Order: sequence, then structure tokens, then C-alpha cells
Amino acid sequence: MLRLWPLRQISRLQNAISLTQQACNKSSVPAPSPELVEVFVDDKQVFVEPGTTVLQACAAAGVEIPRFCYHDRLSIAGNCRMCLVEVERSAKPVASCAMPVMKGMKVKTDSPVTRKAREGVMEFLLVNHPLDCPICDQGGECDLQDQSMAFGSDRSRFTDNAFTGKRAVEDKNIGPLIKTIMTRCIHCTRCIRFASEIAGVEDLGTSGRGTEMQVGTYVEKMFKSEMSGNVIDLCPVGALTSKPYAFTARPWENRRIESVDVMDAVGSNIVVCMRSNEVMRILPRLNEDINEEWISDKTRFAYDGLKRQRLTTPFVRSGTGELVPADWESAFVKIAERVNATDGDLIAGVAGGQVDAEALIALKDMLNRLGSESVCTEEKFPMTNSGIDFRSNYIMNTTISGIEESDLILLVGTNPRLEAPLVNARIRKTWINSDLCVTVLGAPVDLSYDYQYLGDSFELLTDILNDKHPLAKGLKEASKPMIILGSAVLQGENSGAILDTVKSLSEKLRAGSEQEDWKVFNVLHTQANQVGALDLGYAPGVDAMKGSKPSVLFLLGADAGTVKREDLYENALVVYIGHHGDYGAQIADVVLPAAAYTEKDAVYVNTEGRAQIGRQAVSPPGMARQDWKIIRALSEMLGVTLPYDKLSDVRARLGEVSPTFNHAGQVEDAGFFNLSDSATVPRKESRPAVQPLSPALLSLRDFYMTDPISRASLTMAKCVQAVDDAEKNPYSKPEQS
Amino acid sequence: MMASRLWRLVRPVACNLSRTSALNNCAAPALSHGLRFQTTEAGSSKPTVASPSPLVKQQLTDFGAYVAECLPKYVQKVEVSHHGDLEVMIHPDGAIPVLSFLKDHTNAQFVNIVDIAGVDKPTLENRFEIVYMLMSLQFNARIRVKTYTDELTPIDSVCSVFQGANWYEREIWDMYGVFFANHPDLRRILTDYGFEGHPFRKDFPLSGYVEVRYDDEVKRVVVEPIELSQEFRKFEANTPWETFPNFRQVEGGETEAAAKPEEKQ
Amino acid sequence: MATRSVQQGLKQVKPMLSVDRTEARRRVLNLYKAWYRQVPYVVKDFHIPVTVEQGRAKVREMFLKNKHVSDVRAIDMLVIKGQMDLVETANIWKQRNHIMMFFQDTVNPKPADFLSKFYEGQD
Amino acid sequence: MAGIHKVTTGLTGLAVARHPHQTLKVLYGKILSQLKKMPTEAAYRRNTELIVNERLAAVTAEPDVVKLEQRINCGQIEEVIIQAERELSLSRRMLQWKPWEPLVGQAPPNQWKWPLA
Amino acid sequence: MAKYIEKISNALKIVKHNGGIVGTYLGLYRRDDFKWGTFVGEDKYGNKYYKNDYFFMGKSRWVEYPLSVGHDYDASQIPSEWHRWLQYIADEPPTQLPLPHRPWMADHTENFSGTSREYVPYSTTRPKVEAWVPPKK
Repeated sequence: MLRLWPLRQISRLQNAISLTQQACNKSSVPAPSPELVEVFVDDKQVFVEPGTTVLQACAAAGVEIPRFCYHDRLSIAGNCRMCLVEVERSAKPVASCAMPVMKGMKVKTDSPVTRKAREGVMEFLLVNHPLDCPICDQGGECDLQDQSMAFGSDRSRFTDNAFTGKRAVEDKNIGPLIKTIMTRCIHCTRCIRFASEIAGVEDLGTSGRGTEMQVGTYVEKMFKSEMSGNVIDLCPVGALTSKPYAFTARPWENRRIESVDVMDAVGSNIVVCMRSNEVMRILPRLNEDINEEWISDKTRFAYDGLKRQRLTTPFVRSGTGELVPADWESAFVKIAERVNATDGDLIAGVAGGQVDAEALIALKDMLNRLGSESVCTEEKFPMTNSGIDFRSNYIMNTTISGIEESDLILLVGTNPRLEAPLVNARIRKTWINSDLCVTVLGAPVDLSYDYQYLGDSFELLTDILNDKHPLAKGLKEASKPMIILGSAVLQGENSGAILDTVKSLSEKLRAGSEQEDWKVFNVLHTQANQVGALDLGYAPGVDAMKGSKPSVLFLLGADAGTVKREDLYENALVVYIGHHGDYGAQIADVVLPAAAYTEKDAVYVNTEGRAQIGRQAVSPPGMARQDWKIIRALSEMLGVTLPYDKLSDVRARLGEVSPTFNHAGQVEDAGFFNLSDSATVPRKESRPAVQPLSPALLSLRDFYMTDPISRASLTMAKCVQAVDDAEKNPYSKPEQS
Repeated sequence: MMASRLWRLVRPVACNLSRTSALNNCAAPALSHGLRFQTTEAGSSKPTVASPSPLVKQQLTDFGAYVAECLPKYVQKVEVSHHGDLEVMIHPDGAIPVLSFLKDHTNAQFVNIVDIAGVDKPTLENRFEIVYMLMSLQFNARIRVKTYTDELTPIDSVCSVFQGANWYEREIWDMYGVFFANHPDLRRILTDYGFEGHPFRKDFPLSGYVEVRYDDEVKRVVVEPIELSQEFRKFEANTPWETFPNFRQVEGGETEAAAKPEEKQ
Repeated sequence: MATRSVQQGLKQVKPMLSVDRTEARRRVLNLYKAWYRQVPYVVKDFHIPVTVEQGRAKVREMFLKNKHVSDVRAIDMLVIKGQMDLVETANIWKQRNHIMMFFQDTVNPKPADFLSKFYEGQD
Repeated sequence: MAGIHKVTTGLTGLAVARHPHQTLKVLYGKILSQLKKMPTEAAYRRNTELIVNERLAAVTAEPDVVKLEQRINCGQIEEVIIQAERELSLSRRMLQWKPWEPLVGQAPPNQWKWPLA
Repeated sequence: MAKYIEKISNALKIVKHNGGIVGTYLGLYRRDDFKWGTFVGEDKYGNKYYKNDYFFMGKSRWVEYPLSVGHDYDASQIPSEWHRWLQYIADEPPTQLPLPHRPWMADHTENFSGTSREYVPYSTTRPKVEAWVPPKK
């Protein structure tokens, strides 16, 4: 296998002692900034840092050099030769992606020599590339196509003298997501570098050399990564394309809508490609603060779940106990009859994790007007005595891009690789580029980088707090430590103890740190808009609601199955507002079809506390309507008309409730750390009832189906099947678990 | 009788033969008859793009200058495009004089009006361009005369000069809403009765404003405000060249054929 | 002197038909009268389910729709189009449905309040 | 071929001219008298006088129709007559239009600029 | 004179063909014509076929629809083999020259357009969104 990246020595992290020594020895004095180097690009003077490549210097001068193998976020391979440029006083053209700049270098990006070199490279590439653009899925967004138009020769000299045909390579089956047409491969090795550097999976490599060179897995096996889909975007030709998207649309027919993902709490920025009111595919959108330019496979491929098991018409439970299709008016009348006869205290609302902020505020406002205060989220979050009033208690305070500054990370009860693959990718990136140490308290899962496993008991946490554990010293000496607490471990009984302990530990580290504004404490949520719900004043967890035995219950996209009929008043009316026929719709008496995340303009707050706007790509199917509009219309039928008719009015109301929503795309910093600390009163129970601090998702199999959309997705079901099959594959490496 | 028929057979050939030698006999730089003997040279480097020979270009340039010299009151600019098209840009007042000159002058004889086209350039002060395309059978040459107007400025109809301009002008009136003064029969030609708006204007939506259907209840065709039940498909038409703007090359643009006569003096 | 500079400031435009507002007004009124007198024939010729009074009210409505227009040339342009329309109508080049286009009798009004918009599924 | 009577021009609607020399001389005379009313420096007058004088000279010098056609080299003599008739009517209209005057108005800036952006 | 005799004899033939004065009068409702001829055959739907070469070609072969269809008779009720004879495509009626019956030949049906049994085209494309069907209790 081709190893392109000098991965750091793995055996460095043996124990906590060595770790602390490292932390001490780390030189904090930055190197004196060296002088800038003067370079001339097409006789234009630019000053760049020494060590930058010619290609980057040209980019600084505003000249984009054509390339195939070079990629900003991957290591340099220098094997496609497309980026050849002429450098004065150099015997031959140089590969600009691999050549560092030198003082006074004169680069010519459009000289006859450069153009001839490019044309020659292009000709060689095309000798072994099939001319099947009309049936190629990459057609229209293919780097090779574009660059051969721009830089290639206008006619072919190719004659098949020996009548042997062009080079042909067998296609590889690397799983249900990525379709390979290996004859089209131009051996840029971007996919290999992505797999080994970003994804941390050593699945791909090359075998053979020269014409016989092949990219592949050597033995047939699945490309087992939670971010495997990104190689589709990386591939400059049509060798790796999306299997579910195969032959469905052309890029120029698609309309691209910028949106936000809701499959996890990271809030990856995505582009939804839509054609004739149908989501054709989902692509990542560049956001350096969140997902860089990657997205997870669930984000990318679960979109076919949006087309299955959808609620397209309201349902009302008939006298025989069956859900029968109804129209909006009769569904509303049915709800109104019951609600008007019910005391406000006996009305409650439960919101799921993917519900947008507009719907959340609408439901809360409506229930408040009906005299009920009982609105809660399905996902639990311990009510500390200071409550959830302090935002710093439930968000990822250091932000995702802050991981890159950190030098020590303690993961408590979380498996970021599956709960938030992009957070994990960020940790891996930091781990590769710096001396980051990762320690894990929870389950010994495969995180794609090395870490020190401490164990899974709660006592270890109290030991660290009380300086009884070796790591305590390491944490204290680290300049920017991070503690990431997974929300999965907080779902058990008395889990408040875990939160309190982690919180006290973080506070201790924060107070003792020299870094003024470094916030140690982080919560990694798994539900897309959990933070948004908490921001809007929803109570976390359904326990309190169950206590009051409500007689009318509104389920707003609540499909996790936390509420059962037995928890409610006898003959209670359950109203489900959501987009999929999942758990919630089955127990409901009235089902109101709502819009999924691609079908509405909506605000989601990710785990960092960053409010982001997702845009509407397609219209809701059938009679489905956008969530907040349903609640707004229902409120009118119930006689408590909500005071907003337009989306802008709802957004204004959101801004009134929480300032988070006023600045979309930015993290609203949580302050009041000291205050929240002092307001915290020690709670009575000191131990969580459920012992092992184990995350919910342990193996890749669990990753694919976590919410109504991905549960309805056939592609995700195929992935689960493929992972199961891969387990049986004798050649595949058994997963560490 | 017999001889006259024979004569008719022989004469065209004789005329053509004599014309080649008569190139320089023209009193003024008129369009030469030599034009019709132009062919693409064999073995040219770009076989698909016929580029006019320098001789043809020079003749066109000379003729452009000749028109500009004869009609200094109206001609604003003369251009020969790199495909070898002669364009004369005139003031809107000069539509009839310039076209009459080109039709009736012995050295022009553009007696055939091929087409009149409209162009909408909404950002300009005079948003509409009217392009008259003429052909001279005598000299085997074509010329374009361009002028401009806006939504409300009438432009003189050239029907008095060219009978064939009648429908072309009606078409432009229908499609762009340019009013032609003194047109003998200006009315709609392509759109339906009662149609509002001028569809070739750039601000006219591609989908239109109304949709038409047969209504079974009222037993007639009804026109209703448009409601697109089907998605309007829009293609992203980015050319691959846009990815590398620095390496994009534009082949030589137009060459200005004749400076303004005033500038010459 | 001052008036001349003001005149120079204004763009000199080629008149379409009328040179001033009085003339334009006269043209509009003439056209209106022509339409007004044509209405009974239209109702008779086209067998449209409209009374003469309704037709005249519609003519009036169509004229009043453009009452805000003050530019003489724009008025002239509207008069020209109205004149052409009249000719098309009077010569029975139009058909019944073209006449009934003025009345828009099959178009349902769009819902205005939130709830009916919600039921209709319109924004 | 002299002496053979020409029956047709071969062009629809164009009859054989019986006395082409005479017709042309009259027409050219009329054109020249119209041109005389124009200012001498007018390019139209100058150029047209050149053409007309040359043709007039040819018509006067060459009695044979076929040779005359060859010498003028602008189609059959009937076509030459039509050209002269057109030129005459043009010259009359030109006197009204006075195209030798200075430009009526410059185009607004960017009117003829292409591409627009 | 002979002309009148022929007319009268034809009238008698017509009355005989139609089974009496009343039958002739009622037949007028269904056929709008007075004709007499020889019976050629009957198909399984009850249509009776007649011919009379006394009439000019185009009128010399005709069908009488069964009384059961009332006034809803239609040319498409004639099966193809009889259509063949009726439209002078062949000289022999199927009673004389039966057409070979192939196993793939479908039974004749009349044209149902305009009736409740007419064919209404429907979309065969799958819906873009698959709706949820609530589970049956």
C-alpha cells in the first residue's frame, strides 16, 4: 500500500506521565517570523512566506494553476504533472504544487513552454482515459473535462496502432455508497490520501506501477469509513461517483440550495441539489469553522429517506382505532374540540431533536397561551440546580475550530467518530498536525487516532477532580485542555452527577489556566437542534411531563419513543406534527404532516450554539405544510392566534427570546462562567445510577440509522447490511470494540 | 430568333469573364465584383472557420468609408467585424436616407432587404437596437445598418423604401414595442389578440404573465394569470473556461473600418 | 434666458403623435368615445354573456387603469395600442374568448388571510 | 452580332430598351442637373458625378449596345437604365435630406460598445 | 307504367322483408332507410347481415343491429371478419369462408369511448415521494 503521509509515531502516548512531560517540554516561544520571499508571477510581484509552494504563490497572485492531484487539505503528491509551470533559469518546467518558492523566482504561468507542457500532460492523461463523458456522472463537473477544454489540444493524435484498445481496469466494489469506474482513474491518489489522512482508514492504496498501476483495496472489501462519501467530491474525474446518484441528474440541471444538515448536532453546511422538486443529492459547503469541506456519509446519503415513509396528508384516528386520511380542517376541528374542553395544565408538548427553532417557538408560544408551561425535549439533559439557565452549561464552548488550538482533550462518554464525524475529523487533524493528546473516559472505540484509554467508571472522573489520578496533573499543565462530554451518558438516571463533576473539573481548570478566554467545558450533543430548544426555554427530558399525566399531548417531531401511551392520561389525545411515519405517528390520534429539513426555511442551533439558517430546497410533499405554519394555523382554530403571519415575524420573535438567533452563522458566546459556577448548588445524589460512561454509538453499524430520515432511507439500510457483510469478510480488519 | 437564344446562352459567361479584368475600372471604391470569386484557401489552419481574406476585408473597409463619406449627416460609426461583416451605425433620423442611398446608389445597389432584427439591451439609454440587413445582388455583398431607439421614440418606417420591410417592422413592433412612424399597416403579427406585453424584451419573463387553457364550463378558451404547476427548469450554464479566467483568451475583436469623416478633417 | 436653460435641461424628445397634453387628452377621449360607441356592437356580434352597461363599465375601468400616466408619449403609446385593439375588435378579428379576456371571469381570487392560505397551500 | 434584334432581357418585368443610348443620356443629364444643385464639396455629388460622367462618356463613345454593356460592366443595358433611374430619384431626395451636413447627433456613450459589460 | 309497377313491387318486398307495415315503420327508426335483401348470416352478437345487389355498391350490403342494443348501436359492434365482408374487402362472408382462428386473437369488443367503460389513461411513473401508510390494527 502506498503510504503518502508520514503519520506521526504512534507509540508516543504510553501513559499520562509521559504526557505531562511533553506538555511541559513544549516550547511556547514562537519562532521569529522569517522574512517574506519575493516572487514574480507573470511579472507580477508577490510576497509569500518561505516554504510555500509555487502553486500557492501563484494563487496569491490571483492565477489559478490547473491541477489534479494537488488539494489544499491533503498532502502533496505531485504525480499528476498538470501544474507544470515555466520558471526562469530552470532547465525544464517544474511541478508547481511540489516546488517551494525561492527568492526572486520568476514564474511564467501562461508562457508557450507552460502551455505546451500542459497540453502534453493532458494528451498523456487522455490516452488512457475513456471518452465516455456522455455516460459519465462526473460530466459537467469534471476537472479533466474542464481542463482539457481550457488547456488541452483541440484535436487528437491518438491512434490505436496496435489495436489493443485503451487501458481498461476492473471496477472495484467498495461498498453501497461509492461507485467505481476504475478505467477513468488518472491516479491522482487524492482518494488514497483522503482515506489515510482525513478519514484515518488505511483501506485504499495503489498496486502495480506504470500502466499497471491501480487504485483500490487490493482485496475486495468495503471502504469502511463514516466519511467515505467525500472521495466522490475529491475525485477529479468520474472514477469515484455516488452510487445512489448514479445516472439520475446532470449537474447543470440541478439547482443548488445552501442549507444546513440536521443528521447530527454539528450542523454541517450543505448544498442541496434539487431538480423538479426532488432532492437529487447533497454536497458539502465550505465552512472553515464547522465542517471545512467534508460531510459525513449520513448527511450525504440519507436524502432518499426524505422520499420514503412520508406523511403527505393529515390523519385522524377513527372510531375503529385506525388512522384515516383527513383534510386539514377536520384534523384541526378534532384537536380544537378536545383542547377547548381541557384544562391548560393537562396540555403538554414534546419536541424531537430535529425540529427547527421556528416550530419550537411557535409550539411553546401556543401552549403558553393555552395555559400550559409543560414543553420539553425528548433528549435529556440533567437539570442542575443552576438549571439550564446558563448557556455555558450545555454548549460546546470552545467551538469546533477551537479544537485545533487545544493540546489535550478528554472525551467523556462520547464516541465523536460516530456521534459527530466532523468533530472527530477535526480532532484527528489536530492530532496529526500538533502534539495533541487525547484521553478517553468511556468505551474503547476506534476513533481513527491513538488515545489513552482511562476506563469507563464514574469514580475515575471524581479521582481526576480530586487530583488522585495521574491525568489530573496532565490536565493542569496543559495550556489549552478540552473536556468533551457526550450527551449520551447524560440520558440515564441521576446523570446530573456526571455533569456536575465534569463541570467542576472544567471550572477548576479554567480558573487555574493562564489562558483568559479558554473555556474548557464542552458538551457534544447528538440532536441537531437540542441547543436551540434549550435556548428557547424547553425543559430537557420528558420525566416532568410524564408526572403531570397530560390529557392532550403535542408531539413535535418526537420519534425517539420516550413517551408511551401509558405515561398519559387515559384516552389522552396525542397530536403528532412531523414529517415521517415513525414512532410518533403510530401512537398519535391526529397526525399533521410537516416539512423535513430540505423543505423549509429554518434555523438550527448546533452544539457550539451557532444558529444557522437552512434554506428551503423543495416544497413539502402532498398536503404537508411547514411546521410553524401548522402550529400558527392550529392556534387560530384553538382561539389563541399567534401574532406572527410571516417567517420574518417568527424570526423576530426568536430574537426576542434568545439573542442566539439574531446572528445566524455566528457563535453566540456564553458568558457567566463564574456566576454559573457559584450558582451551582451541590446536588444530593453523587453517583449516576447507570455506571459505565459508555456512548450510545459504538460501531459503524450503529451510525447509519439514528433518526426518522435515516431510518427511512434505503441507502442507509444498505450500508448497515454492507457493514454486517464486511464483518464476515475474512480480509477485513476486525473493528476494535 | 435562333441567334438571340444563342446569345442569351453565351452572354452571362462573357459578362463574368470581362468582370474580372474590370476590377479597377470603377470610378470610386465600390464593392468589387471580385468578391464572388472568393473561396476558402485549401489547407487553411482552421477549416471550420471561414475567415475572410484581407482583400475582402479591405474592400469592405473601403466601402464603409465611402458610405460614411457620402452620408456624414447620419453615419456615426462603421465597423468590419472579424467575420467580415460590414456594419454601419447610424442616427435613428437617418434610417430612410441611409437605406435609400444603399438601395438606389449605383455603387451600392442593396436592393434586397433580407431581414430587420431588433436587439434589446436594457441597460442602455436607448435600449432597442434595430438592425437592417441588406443584400446587393449586383455586387454579391451584404451590409448591416444599425440604429437605436427607446420604448417611446418612434422610428421612421422604411416601408417607403423597401416594401418587404412591412412585416419585419410589424414583427419588431409586436416583439419589442418599437413604434414605426408612417407604417402603412402597423398591427400585431405573431401574438394573439389581446396579448399584452412584448415578448422579446429582456424584462419579459420567459414564462410569460398568463396561461391559456380550454375551460369546459364556459366552453371557451380562458386566459388566466400564470401559475406554474411544473417547476421552471433553469440550467447552470457556466462554461468550463470560467474556472480559469486567467487563461481565457478572446480572439481579436472588431476593427474599426472608418474613422468619422469629421475626425478625418 | 432662464427658461431657455430649463428647456435645454429637459431632454428633447421626438413626439409620438401629440405635441402636448391637450392633444393627447383629445386623442384619449376620442378613443374612449369610439370604444363606448362600439360596445353595443361588440356585445351583439360576439354573443358574450355581458350587458352593454357592463361592457361600458369595463371600458371605463380599462381606461381608468392607466389614469396615472402623465407622459405624453406614454399616453400616445397607450392610445395607439387601444386603437389597434379597437380595430381588431370592430373587424371581428378577435374571437369571443379574446373579448372575454377583459372580464377574467374564471379567475378565482387569491386567499388573503393566513388560515385560508394555509388550507390552499399558497404563500 | 450586331443587327440581331434582342427579344428579351431574361429578367421578369424588365422590357428590352428600344433606345438605350437616348434614354441614358436623358437620365444622366437629369442626374447631373440635380447634382449641380448640391454643394460642390459634397462627397455624394463628387462620387456620383464621377460615376455618371464615366458612364455618360461610355454611352456617347460606344454605339454598340453589347460593347457598351461590357464597357460599363454593370449588367444589361436595361439594368443600367434602372440604375440610372434610381440614382436620379435618389439625387432628388438627397436634395431634401442634405446628407452632406454635419452629423445630426452623436450616439449616446456605450451605445455601440459590445460586449456590454 | 313499368316504373310504377316496379316501385310498388319494391314496396311490397320491403314490407315483406321487414315483416309487415308496422315492422317497416319501426325499422325506419333504427335504419332511416327502406331496404329489402337476402339474409347472409348472423354473428354471435346478434347482428344480422343482408345483401341486395339491386342497390349500388356501397349500399348493397348492410347490417341490422340486434334489438337488444336499442338505439345504442355503433359500427364498432361489428366484428372484424364481418367488417371485412361489409366493407367489400372480401367477397365471401365469413359464413362461406371462415377466417382461421389463431390462439392470440382477442375477442371483439366495441369501442367504449364516451361510455362509463371508456379507457382513461393514467400515469405509470412512480410518485416521487412514497407516502406512509398507517399500520392496520
